[in-house]
Amino acid sequence: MLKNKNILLLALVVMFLVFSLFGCAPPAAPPADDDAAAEEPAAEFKGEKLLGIMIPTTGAQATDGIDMKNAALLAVEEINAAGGVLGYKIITTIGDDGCDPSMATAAASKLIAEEVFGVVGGFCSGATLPTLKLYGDAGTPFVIAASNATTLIAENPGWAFMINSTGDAQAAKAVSSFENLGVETISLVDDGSAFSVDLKDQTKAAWEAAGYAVLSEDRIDPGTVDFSAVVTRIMSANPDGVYWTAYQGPGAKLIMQLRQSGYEGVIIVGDGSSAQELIDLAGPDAEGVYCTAPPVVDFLPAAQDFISSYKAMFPRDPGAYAGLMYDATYLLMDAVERAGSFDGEAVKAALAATDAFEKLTGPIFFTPQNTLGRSNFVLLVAQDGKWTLAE
Amino acid sequence: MTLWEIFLQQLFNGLLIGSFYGLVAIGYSMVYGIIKLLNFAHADIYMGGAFVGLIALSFFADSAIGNAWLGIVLSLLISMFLIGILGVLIQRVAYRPMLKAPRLSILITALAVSMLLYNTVMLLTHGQFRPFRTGLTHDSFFVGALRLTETRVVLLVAAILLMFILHQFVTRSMYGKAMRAISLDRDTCQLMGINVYKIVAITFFVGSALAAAAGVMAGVFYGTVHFYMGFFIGLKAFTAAVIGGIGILPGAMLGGLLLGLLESFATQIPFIGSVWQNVFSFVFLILFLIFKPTGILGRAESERM
Amino acid sequence: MALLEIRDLTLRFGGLCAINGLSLEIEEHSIRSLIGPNGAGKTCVFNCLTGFYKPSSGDMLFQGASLINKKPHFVTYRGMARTFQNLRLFKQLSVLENVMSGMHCRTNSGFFSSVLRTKGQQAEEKHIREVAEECLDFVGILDKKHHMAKNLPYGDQRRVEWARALATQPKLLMLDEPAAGLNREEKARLIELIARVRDERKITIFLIEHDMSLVMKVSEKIFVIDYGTKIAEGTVREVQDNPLVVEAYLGKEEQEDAV
Amino acid sequence: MEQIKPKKITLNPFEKVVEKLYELFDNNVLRYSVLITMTAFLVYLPRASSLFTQEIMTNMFFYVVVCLGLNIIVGFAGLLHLGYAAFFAVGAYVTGIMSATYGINFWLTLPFSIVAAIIAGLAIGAPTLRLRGDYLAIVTLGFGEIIRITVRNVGITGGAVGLIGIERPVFFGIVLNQISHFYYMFFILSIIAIFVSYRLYDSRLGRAWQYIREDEDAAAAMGINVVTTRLSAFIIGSCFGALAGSFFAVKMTAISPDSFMFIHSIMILLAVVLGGMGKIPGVVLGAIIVTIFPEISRDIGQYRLIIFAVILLVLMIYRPQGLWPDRQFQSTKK
Repeated sequence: MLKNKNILLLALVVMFLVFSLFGCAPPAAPPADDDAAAEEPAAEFKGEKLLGIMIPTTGAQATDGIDMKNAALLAVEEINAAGGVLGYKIITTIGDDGCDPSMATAAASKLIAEEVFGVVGGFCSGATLPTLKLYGDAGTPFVIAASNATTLIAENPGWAFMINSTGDAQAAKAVSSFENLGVETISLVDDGSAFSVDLKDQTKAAWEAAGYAVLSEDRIDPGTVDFSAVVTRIMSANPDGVYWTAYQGPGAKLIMQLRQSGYEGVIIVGDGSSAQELIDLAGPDAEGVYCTAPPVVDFLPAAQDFISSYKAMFPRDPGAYAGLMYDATYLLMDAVERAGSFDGEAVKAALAATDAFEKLTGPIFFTPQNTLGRSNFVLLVAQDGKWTLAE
Repeated sequence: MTLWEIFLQQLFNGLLIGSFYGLVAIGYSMVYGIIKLLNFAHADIYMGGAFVGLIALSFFADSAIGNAWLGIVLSLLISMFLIGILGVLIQRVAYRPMLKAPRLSILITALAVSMLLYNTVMLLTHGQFRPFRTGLTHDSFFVGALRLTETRVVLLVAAILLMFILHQFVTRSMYGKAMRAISLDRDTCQLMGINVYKIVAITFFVGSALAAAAGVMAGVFYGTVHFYMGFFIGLKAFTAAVIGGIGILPGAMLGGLLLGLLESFATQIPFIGSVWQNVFSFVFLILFLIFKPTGILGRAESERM
Repeated sequence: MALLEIRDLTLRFGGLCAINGLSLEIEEHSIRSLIGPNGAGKTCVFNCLTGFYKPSSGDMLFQGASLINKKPHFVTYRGMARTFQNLRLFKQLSVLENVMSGMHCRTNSGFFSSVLRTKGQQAEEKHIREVAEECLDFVGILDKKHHMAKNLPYGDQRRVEWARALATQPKLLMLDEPAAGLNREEKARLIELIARVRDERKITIFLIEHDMSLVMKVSEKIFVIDYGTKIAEGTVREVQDNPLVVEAYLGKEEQEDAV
Repeated sequence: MEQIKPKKITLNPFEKVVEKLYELFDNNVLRYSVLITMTAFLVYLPRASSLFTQEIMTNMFFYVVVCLGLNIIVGFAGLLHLGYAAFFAVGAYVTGIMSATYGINFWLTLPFSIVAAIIAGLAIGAPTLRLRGDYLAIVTLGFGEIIRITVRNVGITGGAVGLIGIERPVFFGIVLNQISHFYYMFFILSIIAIFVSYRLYDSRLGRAWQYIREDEDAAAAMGINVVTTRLSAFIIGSCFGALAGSFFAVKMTAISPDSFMFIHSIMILLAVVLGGMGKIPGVVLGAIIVTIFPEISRDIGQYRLIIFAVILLVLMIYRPQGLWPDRQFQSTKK
């Protein structure tokens, strides 16, 4: 019996190893997927400088995180091909924040320990939040590509720069869009996540400030089985418009259930649902649904080259935040060039002085709080199974 | 909507979701009754059922059977069969070696099976929602003030029909009798020449098949499936099983319907609303455990103190 | 006054095991046996007495105080200890630790004194250990105190159970089929041990046994039950001659043949 | 009647090594010298290692504390607890609210954190511990979710965003804000946790838990009040978790509901089961494996949980006592 057990233990260990090997070779991943690019530096470079990329590569938000990582890798590759930054070759290292605050602090500490000159990334606001102080203490400039909860502003010791408009800008966009569509009463639905609650609160405040009424507020926790009770509640409030502030999966379900219950008013979804997946999931019910979205590359004339090189390098579509991440990476490099050094203080000052830097998503300049100086939100509408610009 | 219309609508919502809870709860209850195991993997079996149904359905969509309902019924049956087999396999591989082991070990085993199923599906689907296209239209009609769609009515009828068939199976058939006998006294059954392992396997098959049916029906109803879809329904189905009296099959159905109704109406109460929906049902579980752990239909056996 | 008094005890259980209006008395420092055919409800009586089952009606008095609605641990605290028909040792723990469990209800150190290891707690631990070792010595397996319980031979495991019960410092020791699974030699030692427990430790003994020869040798008075009802009571000889007893046992044999 | 024969004990190589270690460490001089060397090494480590290493080590010590806390419930008392992260959240939020919202000194919040854990433990332990163990599993699982949803929905906990700006603690005039400070803090905590665990393990209370774990009825027959003894394990274990949560809160300075998900409960449970439930060195080993393994093999990221699930399954079927071997023969001393 005991012998038998030993064999099984051995089998366990073997399985362990096999799994690790299996895991070590990422399936169908491009060569640039490695943590730190392993190639020898080309002769013309003076040396290498390490760039940190902090995004969720595991967990529920991994899809967006990997899109963003790919965009950053693409930008770095292009920059290196064009001679690097200040004569240095840029290499990258990944910190997986897993969309989880404690994983994010570990990831940030790891990046700081590896002595990165700067960090790009930041997807989930909740995970980005506790890292701001760490980067501030370490004097590491951090360009936040996607996280945009307004709560980040107060926690920022000055080293982080947000190139995605914050929640209040999106709320303003939602309010003006509802107004333009002739809506006078709305219902708000969130999923309880930091970002969606923030957006809901901002929208509610802005909507009521504009003199209109919010008829109901509901929450659909991720994993909730049945929406019909919530849908019935919304139907009984009978608003002109519904604003869903969270992610596409439950959003698609909500849209389908609303339409199936005969709801005919305006439905707008927030930027968390701006992925094509929403339309794919909701099918015909998605037609005519609006979305307050970040500048998705598909609609940016300047981004066609980016999309084709992205697709050439990675076997997937860029996704909603790839453009922002691409810009974030270029912005940081531009700031280094302008600062003339990789020194943290200098780069920070250069970032703050950014004036109308433009790549894909429109001009970037910062407010004194280091947030984007303009609203970059656009209104999309689902037509013929695709998002198209509504304006 | 008038109050009456809201009431009717929520009543129907509650019955429908309640019948899903009931179908899943039956699986918990049957397995618990027969081998006293809280099968954590049951919720993931439900989820797996939805995905198998989705794959089968896409198959039928390609071969263009024509009638949407026919394709759904076929994929429902396929999913029930395959997931039933999966249930038996899980029982054979993971639980059977553990029947004599300490309680804690077998519970952890069940948890491990659950984790395995859940994470496998998560990896395979990249954690994304998948559309469950049925090709059904959702033209609605009114019965009085109640707004219904064909899908909802058919699903409710199907769920109740499945419960009825199960009830007949358990009360009338030889297997059903053996099943109930084993839940009373396993050792004696063994002595009486009942093949206990076989009956346990059949129990797993039936319980898993019902969960798979609920999964496919949920897919048809909600239009999307997701690896996470089993988590809350698992918790709630267990609550339903406890409310009805664990180990008692009509209790599981009753508990499911009751919980579904309670939840639907609770959403309409201002202080509870949708925000507290998931907390609400759980509080019910605790209340039942404090005041009536045997559930509504459970008889108080000669008490062991 | 009798140490233990059972009055009209009834247990309805739905199924097999039931007691029907049972009354009996056990005097201090006596050795009493409860016998009866399989399924007569002997273990049920023990389970009722020790609080594992809740009787439907009737009363049980230990030293004049009722045991109705008392939980097992309280019954033990009051001074009744039991062993189990099939061994119920703490298998993964050492023999000494097993026996130390008996002292739990006689001691009271808690979380803080354990963590801080106060003087009182240390003295108590020492005392627990001494009592446990003394009990192990009494049953004759002190030398095996550091073995894991599951690694002992069956006969020794039985003795660990007795030591564990003795360690609760009972007034009444209830043995559920103590000779089951023992060989002839071990049985002989058991008979001697039972006598010693009564004589040296002044403990009353109440036992259930199947092995008639053992019952005849140790007990002064025997109760016979069948289908939960007392059918006979008296000395060995009286019981042996009782026609009801003969019938109960013979009837049982017929049944066995039929099966 | 089946005659149970004494089993002949054969050990595998790893078990032999550990058995030898056990024998070796019966020697006090050796034991203390090794302990002192190890402590000295761990005390010196932050001076010689990167921030990243310190972060991982801090995380590891933290896991040691929570795993030992859960071990009291699962390992000692044999109760399956699936919502441990909730207790951990209770502590974190009590400290967070008191310190961020009301500006109360961190050290003063600790007793409140314990009181809150006791209340929460009583609220879900008292009704369920009277019943079969399975109920506790599902109730704790539900409780974990409920706490998470509640802190999300309530204003005082900062809702979904969580609490920000939790004050760093001051210790004898030093503001603890460096990672090395927290390294030492959690190092000391884990030593305390190990110490308390050992003391409990070898005490009247600790033995009572183990008796109940081994055989509930026999324990009751030995005069042990099963319900209150179980409840004490549940509550003491919960207090460990709540205290760890309080320290976690000041280390992070920001907490949000996402830090207390079901998966965290599962990882802690996994660590306890992996090393060997109820065995303190085993649990420490489990905590180390669970924290270090994902760091040294980041590539397998998404396969991590599947691998853990398979390990758990195989372990339960073939080696339920965990990786750390049982001691076959106890010390003859004392």
